[in-house]
Amino acid sequence: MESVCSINNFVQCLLNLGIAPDLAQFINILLGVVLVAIVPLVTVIMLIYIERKVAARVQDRIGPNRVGPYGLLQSVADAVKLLTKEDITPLGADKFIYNLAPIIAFASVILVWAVIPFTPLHVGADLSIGVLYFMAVSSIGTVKVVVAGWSSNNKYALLGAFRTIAQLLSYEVPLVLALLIPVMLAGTMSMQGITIAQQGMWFIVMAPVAAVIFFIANLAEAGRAPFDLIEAESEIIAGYNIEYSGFKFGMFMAAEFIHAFTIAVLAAVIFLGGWSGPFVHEVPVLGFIYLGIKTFIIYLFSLVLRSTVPRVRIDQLMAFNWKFLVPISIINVLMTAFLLQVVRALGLAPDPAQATDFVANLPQAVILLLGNLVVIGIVLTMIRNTGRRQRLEDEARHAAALERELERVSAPAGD
Amino acid sequence: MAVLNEWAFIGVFFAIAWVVPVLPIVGARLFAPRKPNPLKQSTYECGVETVGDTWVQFKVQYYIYGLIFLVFDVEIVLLFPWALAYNQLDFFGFMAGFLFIFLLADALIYAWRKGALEWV
Amino acid sequence: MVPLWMYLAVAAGLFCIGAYGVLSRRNAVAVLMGVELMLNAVNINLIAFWRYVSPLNMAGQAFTAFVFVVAAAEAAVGLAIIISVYRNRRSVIVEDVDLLKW
Amino acid sequence: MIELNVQTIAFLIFAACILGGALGVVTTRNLIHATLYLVLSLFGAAGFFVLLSAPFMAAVQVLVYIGAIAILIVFAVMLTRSMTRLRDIYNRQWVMSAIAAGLLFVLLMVGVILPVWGVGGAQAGREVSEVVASTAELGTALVSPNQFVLPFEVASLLLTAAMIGAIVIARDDE
Repeated sequence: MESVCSINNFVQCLLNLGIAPDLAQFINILLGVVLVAIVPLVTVIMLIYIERKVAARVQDRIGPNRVGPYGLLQSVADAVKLLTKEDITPLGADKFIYNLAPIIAFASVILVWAVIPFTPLHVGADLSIGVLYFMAVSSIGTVKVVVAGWSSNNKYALLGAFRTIAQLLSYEVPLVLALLIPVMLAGTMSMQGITIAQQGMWFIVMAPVAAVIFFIANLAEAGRAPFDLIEAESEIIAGYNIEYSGFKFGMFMAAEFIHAFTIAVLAAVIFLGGWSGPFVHEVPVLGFIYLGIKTFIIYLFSLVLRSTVPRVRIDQLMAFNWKFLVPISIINVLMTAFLLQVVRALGLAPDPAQATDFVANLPQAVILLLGNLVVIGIVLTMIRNTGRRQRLEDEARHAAALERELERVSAPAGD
Repeated sequence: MAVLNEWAFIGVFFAIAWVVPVLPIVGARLFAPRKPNPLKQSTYECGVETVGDTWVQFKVQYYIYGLIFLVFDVEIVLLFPWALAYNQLDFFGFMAGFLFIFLLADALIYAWRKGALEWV
Repeated sequence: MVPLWMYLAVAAGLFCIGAYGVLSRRNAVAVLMGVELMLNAVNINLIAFWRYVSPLNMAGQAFTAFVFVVAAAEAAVGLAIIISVYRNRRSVIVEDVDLLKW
Repeated sequence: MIELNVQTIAFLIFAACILGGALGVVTTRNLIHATLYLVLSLFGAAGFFVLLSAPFMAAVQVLVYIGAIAILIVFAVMLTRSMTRLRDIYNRQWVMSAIAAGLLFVLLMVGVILPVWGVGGAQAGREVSEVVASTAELGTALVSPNQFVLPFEVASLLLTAAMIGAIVIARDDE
């Protein structure tokens, strides 16, 4: 047993080989980093293929099918193409900063993976502030936009950068507010801790509103459709990365794809129980598979969303965030906090000893779910009423315009 | 010490995360052709030379959004320790958080009524 | 662990560089950046003392949190004033803003 | 004198970030570059907070300073863009300021820090506790009536007031 070297006893294994403890520790960390970093790097190659296939199917096309069997090697061909493209730096660009931007873009996305728990045993770094770490790292993403937009020396790049920043900043507010609720329920900010707290009951049952807000705000943060104004080709050409070409542009693209996948993984970890599933404690590797399945379901959902929902306008985007998502998130936080107090006062809160038990969590979950359903009901009613009013106004305006037009046309005939 | 080990992991990850994107960008220099000429390197603005300064004047609305965001960000970040300790808080703790969020909502309502949230 | 005085030395250096920036720069935005540097030096001091002197008392961390709040408020209002001044006088050079001077 | 381990190396790297970034902020002509130097400096401070076992503060530092305040400064620089290429970035009293700042540093180091906390100083031999309060305890302290609940609410009020004031000042309507 001891002679077998695996990830779990790697340090011990190195020590047996006679390597100094510090060096063994360092090699262990390095290996862990490489393993964790490989996951998104490998998946991104698959993701580009999957994304194109799914988008094609939704649009009644076939999608990539020439390179390799079923077009599976399409992404490799893309990468080779990007690698051999000329890398143009515009005159007047701020060279150092210009080259820094794609690197920041990529690093800020991939760094999130350090705190993702893959199985009950395997997590890169189980930070005590995991959730905030994710927020902090993704807020570095705004810096890349500033840097790219400013250093390109291009009006469109700068305008696109400003729009992008406005979008990224705005949607961070509901995102953080939505993250408060899992933290409140789990009593910890560590990603592993949040996953363990969901052993009994997934947080999507207890906090569906927060889950939906989290997902929507994350879509906007990643610049995915319907929030892809960041690269609205028809309006601002390509946004902040317009002047980038060759593999630097490829880095922006790869970062975007990985970001889309990262938000799926985060939603799976924070709201869908991460690695939890049957027999996961006996066979930890199963956790990786469960997490993968959950992630891909969310990812596919975002792909279908991308192909079906039209892009929103910038003023609609801002209004949707500040006048819809933020108020709902605030109400949601207050309601959850209040209901948790009620649950505690009624003595229905699960005993910490039975936190992983489904039945023990049931009363609390039912109360929270009811609260969430009430919020959803009120919100939907408000949307319906507002929509109806707006439609009536529009119709009245149209009718009035039509009448004026008819009068104008018929008046000369009467003379 | 164990906690700092986790951070050592983040530190190494940080270094790797910067190296990984640099490699293909530098590697591309080996394969990619490099034939720069002034026309190619001009900025991509509908084929016309850039007129005037690149730094066009911006709407102050961008700043207003940034400002509201900053205030919200700081407030919510202060709420995280509160949410973290929520299981140990009594009703007073809830009320303290409620008042805090209420003041935050106040600011939002003010900005809304003032029209600071309108894009145009 | 690294001795406390080294943290304090870095914080003192940061504070003095920030003070130099505040006193010598002409652009009001740059002056504000200097103020941010000084506030950061204060934060480093607070956290360093908290860690080395009373790590079980929350006062150090709570103070830092309030410094963050004040820094945010200062940046928001300060930059708004700079923008307003620029709109009215087409300048953000601190010497040009001298209406109250005689 | 000081053993060279991982922590010390990390300390030196972060200290270089902080001081180098700060020098960049006060000496760079281009204000966007200065803002990026500011980001570097703030990032180094976040690293210090991690080394000092206050990871929550490190996250707040990155989130608030780099993610929000630095971006806001960029906005302000862009909005006042004609001011970014000044011929003189320093005013007339810059020599005096440099002397004053240098003297202040010497005074702080020789007068306060080294005699009290330096090697052989009055407070140098203090035991450093290995146990550190957690972020959850900060949460309890912030809303506990015996500790910081009043400053906590006042902080919220201050931010609300700051936001209202800034909106009124910055908007160019009416």
